[in-house]
Amino acid sequence: MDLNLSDEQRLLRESAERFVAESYDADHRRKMANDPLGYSPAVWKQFAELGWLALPVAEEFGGLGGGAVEIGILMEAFGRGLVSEPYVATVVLGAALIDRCGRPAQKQASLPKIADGSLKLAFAHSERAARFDLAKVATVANKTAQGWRLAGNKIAVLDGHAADEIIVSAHLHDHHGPSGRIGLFLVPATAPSLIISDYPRLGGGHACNIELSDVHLPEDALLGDGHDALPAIEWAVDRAMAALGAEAVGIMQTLLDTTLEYTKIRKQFGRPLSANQVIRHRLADMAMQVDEARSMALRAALKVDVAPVERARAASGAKAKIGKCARFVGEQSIQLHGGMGVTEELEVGAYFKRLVAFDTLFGGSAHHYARHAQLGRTA
Amino acid sequence: MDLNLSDEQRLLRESAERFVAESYDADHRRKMANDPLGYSPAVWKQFAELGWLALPVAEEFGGLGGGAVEIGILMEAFGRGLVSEPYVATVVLGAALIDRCGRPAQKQASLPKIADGSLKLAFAHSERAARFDLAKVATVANKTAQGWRLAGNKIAVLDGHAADEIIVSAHLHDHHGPSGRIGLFLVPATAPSLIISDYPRLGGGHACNIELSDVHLPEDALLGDGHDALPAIEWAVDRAMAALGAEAVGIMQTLLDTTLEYTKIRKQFGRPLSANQVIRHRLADMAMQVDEARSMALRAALKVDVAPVERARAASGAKAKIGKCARFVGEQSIQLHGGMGVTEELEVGAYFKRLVAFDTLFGGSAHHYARHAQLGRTA
Amino acid sequence: MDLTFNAEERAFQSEVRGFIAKNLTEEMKRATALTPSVFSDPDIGMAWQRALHKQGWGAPGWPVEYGGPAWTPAQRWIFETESARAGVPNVNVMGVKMVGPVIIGFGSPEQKNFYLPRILSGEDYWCQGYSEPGSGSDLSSLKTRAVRDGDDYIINGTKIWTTHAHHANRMFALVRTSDGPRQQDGISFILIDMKTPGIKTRPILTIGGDHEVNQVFFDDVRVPVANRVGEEGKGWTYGKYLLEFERGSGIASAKLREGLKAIADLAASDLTGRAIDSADIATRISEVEVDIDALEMTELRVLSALQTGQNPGAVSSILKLRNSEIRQAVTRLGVDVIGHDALAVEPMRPLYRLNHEPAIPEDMLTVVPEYLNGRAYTIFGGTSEIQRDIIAKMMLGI
Amino acid sequence: MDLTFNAEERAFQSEVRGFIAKNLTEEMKRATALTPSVFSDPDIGMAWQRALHKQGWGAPGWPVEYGGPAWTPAQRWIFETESARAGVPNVNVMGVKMVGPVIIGFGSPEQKNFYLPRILSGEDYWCQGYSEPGSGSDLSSLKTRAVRDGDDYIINGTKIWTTHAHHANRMFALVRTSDGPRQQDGISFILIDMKTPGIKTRPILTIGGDHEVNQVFFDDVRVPVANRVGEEGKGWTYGKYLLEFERGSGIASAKLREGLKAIADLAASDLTGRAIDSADIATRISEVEVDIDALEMTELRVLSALQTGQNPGAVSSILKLRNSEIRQAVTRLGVDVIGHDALAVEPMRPLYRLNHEPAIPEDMLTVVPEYLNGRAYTIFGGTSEIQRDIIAKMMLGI
Repeated sequence: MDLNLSDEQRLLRESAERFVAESYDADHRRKMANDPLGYSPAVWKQFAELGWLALPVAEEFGGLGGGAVEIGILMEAFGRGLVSEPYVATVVLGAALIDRCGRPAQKQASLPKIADGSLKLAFAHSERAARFDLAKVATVANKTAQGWRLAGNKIAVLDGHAADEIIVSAHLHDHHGPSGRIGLFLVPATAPSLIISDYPRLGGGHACNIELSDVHLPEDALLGDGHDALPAIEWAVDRAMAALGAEAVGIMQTLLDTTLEYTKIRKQFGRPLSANQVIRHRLADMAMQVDEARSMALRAALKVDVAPVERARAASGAKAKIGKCARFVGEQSIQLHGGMGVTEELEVGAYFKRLVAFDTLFGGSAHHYARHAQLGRTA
Repeated sequence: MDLNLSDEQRLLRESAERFVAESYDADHRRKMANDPLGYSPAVWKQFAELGWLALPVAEEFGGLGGGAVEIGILMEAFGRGLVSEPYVATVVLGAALIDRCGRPAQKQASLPKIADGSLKLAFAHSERAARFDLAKVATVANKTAQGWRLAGNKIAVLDGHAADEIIVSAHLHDHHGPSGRIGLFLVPATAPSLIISDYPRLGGGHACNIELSDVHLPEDALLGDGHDALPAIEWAVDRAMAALGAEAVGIMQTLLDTTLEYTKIRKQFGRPLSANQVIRHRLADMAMQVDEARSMALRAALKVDVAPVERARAASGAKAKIGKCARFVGEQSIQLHGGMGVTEELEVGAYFKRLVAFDTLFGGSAHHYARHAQLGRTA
Repeated sequence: MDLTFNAEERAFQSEVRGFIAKNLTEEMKRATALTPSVFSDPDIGMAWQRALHKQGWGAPGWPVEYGGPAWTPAQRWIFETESARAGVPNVNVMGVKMVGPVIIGFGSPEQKNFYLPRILSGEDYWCQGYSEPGSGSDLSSLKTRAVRDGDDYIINGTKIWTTHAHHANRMFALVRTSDGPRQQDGISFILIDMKTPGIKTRPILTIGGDHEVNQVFFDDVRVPVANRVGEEGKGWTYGKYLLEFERGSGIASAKLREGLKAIADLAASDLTGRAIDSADIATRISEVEVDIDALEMTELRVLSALQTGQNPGAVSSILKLRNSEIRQAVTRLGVDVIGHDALAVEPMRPLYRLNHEPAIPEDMLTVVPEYLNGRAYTIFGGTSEIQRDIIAKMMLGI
Repeated sequence: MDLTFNAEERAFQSEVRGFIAKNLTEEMKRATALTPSVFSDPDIGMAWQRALHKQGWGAPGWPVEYGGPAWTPAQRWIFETESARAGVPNVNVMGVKMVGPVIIGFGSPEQKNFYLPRILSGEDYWCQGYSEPGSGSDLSSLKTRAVRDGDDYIINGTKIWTTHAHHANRMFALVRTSDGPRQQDGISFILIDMKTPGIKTRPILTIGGDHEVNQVFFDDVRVPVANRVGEEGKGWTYGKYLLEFERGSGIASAKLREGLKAIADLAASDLTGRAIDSADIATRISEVEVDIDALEMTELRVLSALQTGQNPGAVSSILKLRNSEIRQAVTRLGVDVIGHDALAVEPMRPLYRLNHEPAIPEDMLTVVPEYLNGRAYTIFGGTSEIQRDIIAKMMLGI
C-alpha cells in the first residue's frame, strides 16, 4: 500500500506540467478555439517526441508500457492547459481497443503508428436512441461475400474529424441473421458512403456525427475474430472515464486557483470579495471537492485492471462523483467571477464548459450512480 | 382567484393561535411527553367545545361543514404548539373515511359523536412489507356466515391507543376467494384477538402496531357496501397529508423564530452568531423554505376536492416539497443551536423530531416525488 | 379562498387567448423558441410590441392616462400566463418596464409627452446604462461622470452589460454629476440619444455564444441638461425604484413552466432515447415542477394581497432568487436530458435563421446556450449572495 | 503506486483477524451494534481495552517506551479497518487517545509513571473537561477558575458535554489560573480525581435519548498543584494539541463503511419492504458509498505521506468535515430506509438489555437515535462552520 508517486511518475508530471505551462498558454487556446481543426498537428508531433503517444502501448509494439496512473498524471496536466489534442480518442480509447480486441497482425499494423504519431483514431459507438447504454447498438454489420456491409448512425464521436481510421461498433449479422454479438470495425475515414458531420465540442476539441449508409469493408476490417466486443468496450470506456476524470481534476484545480485569486483582488463595497464569509466557505467547499475528485480519479486509475465488476464500480463511482464535483466547482467559479464569468472575455468560461462536457461524456452523474448501484447488487 | 383569508377564516386562525399560546405551553408539552397517554382528554374536550372536532363534519351530522383550508389553519396553529391530541387520526382521517365510505346509518352512528368529542378513531392501514404503497394490503377479511374474520398485521397506526374504534383495511375474500377489492372495517378497540402494541411517537403523540389474529366482526362492521375502498383511502390520505403539511409549516415557523432569536443572543468570539454572514444566509434560506412550504400546504388544501390525479399530484408535491423543507429547516435549527440543540434540554429537539416524523408519515420526499412523476405520466 | 378564476376573469382570459391566436405568427413563435438569450431580437420583439400597442395593451403597468390598460392584478396575471403559455416574443423590457415608470414618476411634462408614446409604439428602443466595469453588485460606486457645460452635460466614462445597446437608439443612464458624502449621492438619471457623437459600442459575447450585451464608451458626449430626469444628484433614488421594479414585477412561474415543459417533452421523445425513463430525470422534472408550483403560489399570494391594497412585504428578493435558481435547475435538467448532444456547439446566430443543417435536432439547439447564459440569472440585478443579504436584513432583521 | 497490501502487511492483517476472532464475544458485538451513542458503555468498552492491552495493542499511537506497539501507519490502518469491519466495541478515547498523548508529551516523569499504565490497563476511566456552557466553539473563553492555595488549586466553575463523566474516575480539564492579555493565556491543564469533594455531575440526555454527556459542577474543589500537566498558563497549547489530535487522528472510512453496510442490509431486507427497490434509496446508497471511497482514498494518501515522513498538510479539518457529513448522510439514509418504523421511540437503555419486546425489529432500534445523535457530529469538536473557516484560512489563505 503506497500512494506516493514513483520517481518516474514525478518526472512525467513535471515534464507534462512544464509543457503545458510553457507551450499551452491562453494565446494558444484562443487560436485553437477559432481553428477549424481545433488542435495543432505540431503539438501532436511534440507529444510523439515526448513519448506520450507511446505511453500505454506495449513495449513489443514500440510503446512504453505505462499504466492508467501515468495516463492520469498526463491528463491532469492536460486539464490545466485545456489541451484539445485528440489524445483520449487515439491513445486511450483507440489503442486500448486495438490492443484488447485486435489480432496480432492488426496490432502490429496500428499500435506502432499510434506510438509514433502517424495514426490517429476515433471510436464511434454512441447512438442517439441508446442514450448511455453501451450495450444498445442499432448499427448493423451484415456479412457479405466480400466482407462486411455497415449501416447505421453514430453520434458524439470524439475528435472523429482528426482520425485516419474510425473504430465503429456494430451488431454482427451473419447469414442466419443477428448474432447477438457486437463487433468493432476499423473504417478508413475516407471510406465512401461515410458521412462525417463535424462540430466544435463544448469546451474545446471537436466531435462529429457519422452516417454509415452501406459502407463496404473487407473481411479483415473486423477487429479480432468475431467475439462479442461489449466487455472490451466497457473496459475501454472505464479506462477513458478514469483518464477524463484526471483531466477534470486538472481543470477544476485551475478554476479553483483562478477563482481564489479573483476573489482576493476583486473589490465590492470597499473590500475584497474574499472578505465575505459566504465566499470563503464556498471556496473551502470547492477546495474540498477538488480534493475528493482527485482521490476518486486516482482510485479509478488504480483499479482499471481489477475484476470487471470492481473496476466498473470504481470507474462509475469516479465518473459520478467527479461529475458532481465538476458541476459544483464549475458553476461556482462562474458565480464568483460575477458578470465577467458569463462572457467569453475570460477563460473561466472555457474551463467551465469543458467540465460540462466532461459530465456529459459517457453519461452523467445520475447515470453512473445508477450503474454503480446496479453493479453493487449483482456483485 | 383570491388567496386572502375570509373573515371567518381569520377568526379561526386567531382563536387557534390564542388557544395554543395560552394553553399549550412548554410545561404542558413536557407533561404530555412523559404522560402514558401522550395527550390530554381535557384538551380534547376543549377542542369539542371550540367546534374544532366538528369542523369538517357535514352540517346534517352536527358538523360545521368546513373544508381543508380551515383544517389547515387549525393544523398550522397546532404545529406551533406541537399539539399531541389525536386530531388527524380522528377528525381528518377517521371522519373523512366514514363520510366517504359509510352507509347512511354508519355515518349517523359515528359522525355526530366525532363532532361532539365522544368518539375517537384511528386508521390502521400500513403494513411493514407494503412500505408506502397504499394499494398493498396483506391483511385479509374472510366472509363468514356471521360476518367477517380479519387476520393480519398493521403498523404505525397513528394514535391507535386513544381510539374507541379502529378503521382497519383488509383485502376482501368471499366464498370464491380474493375479490381484488379492499374493504374498511370499523373494529372496536376492545375486540378480542386484537393486540395493540402502543409506543410513543417521535416528536409527540403515540402510534401502535396492531395484530389481528382471527378477529370476528359482524356483517355491518364493513364500511359501505363492499366497493373497493382504495380510491377513498388515497383521497383520505391526500387530505391527511395536506393537513400534516400545514402542521409542519407551523412547526417550521416556530423553529425559524426560535433559531433566529437564539442566533441574535448567543455570542461566540465576542459577537452574536447572527453577525456571521454564513449564519445570516442560512437563516434566509430557512425563511424562504418556510415560505415555500406554506405555499405548498395551502395549494394542497385548495386542491383536495379536484379530480383525483390533479389532487394526488398536489398532495404528493406538497408532501415531497414540505418534507424537504422540513428536513432542512429542522436540521439547520439544531445546527445553529449548537450543543444545546442536540439535547433534550431545549424544545428545539422536540420540534425537530416532529418534523422528522412528518417526513416519514405516509412516505418521504423521494416517495412522493416519484408518485408525482408517475401520476404526471398517466395524466 | 379560491384558486379558480371568476366569470369576469375567465372572459378576460378568452380575450387574451383570442388576441394571441390572431396576432402571434408561426415565425414569431419559432424565433422565440429558438432564442437562447433573454430578449427577442428587435424585429421579432417590436413586432409584438406593436400588436400589443394596437390592442391598447402596450404597457400593462402604466396608469390609464399614459396608455395603460387599467388591469387588475389578476388580469395582469392572466395576461402574463397566457403569453408565456403561447410562447410570445420576449419584448425587451427597457422601454415599457424600466425607463417608462421612471419617466412617469419623475419626468417633466415635456419628457412624458415626448418619450412615452414612442415607447408604447416601439418607435424608440431603449437600453440601460447602469453597471460599469468596476461596479458589479456595488452599483452606486459608478464612475461615469457628467460635467455641466452651459445647457449640456459632457459625459465621459463607460457602461457595461448594456443589453441590446447595439440595437437601441436611446439609453437611460446613471452618471455622476457631483461627489457627495455617500457614494449614492451626486448621481443623476440621464436620457441619451445613442447617435450622439462620442458614443462607441463594443460587443460582449455571452458564455452561451450570444451577442446580447455590450460595453458602451462615452468620450466627451454632449447631452442636453433637459434630458435629465428629475433633480440633479437624485438619480440613485430613481434608479433604485427601477431595481425594485425589476426584482418584484416578475410573474415568473408561467415562463418557467413552459421552459420545463419543453425539456420534459424532449425527455419523453425518442430524440433523447426517452430520457424520462431514467428515474433520476423523471424525479427531477417533478422536483422542478413542484418548485414552480410553490413559486406560483407565492406569486398568487402576493397578487391577492395587492388586489386588496395590502402591502405584500419585502418578497421581491425571494421571488428574484427562486426564479433564478429554478431557471438554472430547468436549464441544467435540459443539458442532462439531451445527453451526448450537449457536446455540440452551434456558433451561428440567430438559431432560427441558420443557413446549414445543425448537428443536433432543432429542438435541442437552445438547450446548452440557455444553460450557459442562465448562469447569469444569479448574478445580474444583484447576485444571489446579495439577495440573501437583503432577505436576512429586511425580513429577519439581522 | 499500489493500493494493495504487501506480504508483511497481509501477515499483520491475518494476525489482527485472528486476535479479533479469539477475543470478540457475541455479546460485545451485539452490545456494540445496539449502542446508538459514540462510545460503548464502560463494561463493554473496557473489556475490549483489557484484551487489547494483553496483546500489547492497548495504545496504538504511543511510543514504544510507554507501551505502544510501534506500528507503521499502514499497520495502524489495517488494525482500524479490521476492527471496524468486525464491529469491536468503541472504547472511550479520552484515556488512550486524548489525555495519554498530552501526558506523554508534557507530563512529569511522576505523572507518566503513575497515569500511563493505568490508562493502558483500563484501571482509570477518563473524561474531558474542556467545554463550558457559554463557550461553544469559542473554547478559550472558558471561565472555570483554579486559584492557587498553597500546594493546591481550588477550582470553581462548571464543565459541559462531559462524555461519560458519570462513569469516569478521572478528568483532565482546562481551567483558568490567571487572566492574560489574550483569552488563550492563563489557562492550565489539570488532572482531577472525580471523587474529590465538591464535584457534582448532572446528566444531559441527548436528542436521541442517550445518557452519554453530562454537566459537571466544581464547588471549591481542591486539587494538588502536582496534578497540573506542564507549565501553569500554557494549558491552551496542550489542549489545542489534543484537539488537532482529535480532528486528524481519524481513520474514519472503515467505520462509515460498516455503518452503511448495516443500512444497506436493512434496505435489502423484507423488514423494510425491500426499500432498496426504490431508485432513490439504491442511488443514495451508492452516493454515500462513493463518498466513503473518496474519504478512504484521502485517508490513504495522508497515510502514504506519513509513511515516508512527509507532512500531509492541513487536511485534518477536511477529514473531520467529510467524516461528520457522511455520517449524517448514512444515518439519515437509515431513517428513510426503515420508513414507517422511524416513528417508534424506544426510550429504554441500553438497547441490548431491554426487558420487553420492542415495537420494531431489533436491527432497526438504533437507526433513529443514531440519526438524531448524529446531528452532533457537525457541532462538537468545532462546528462545520468553524472547520470551513479553518480550511479557508489554512489551506486557501483567505
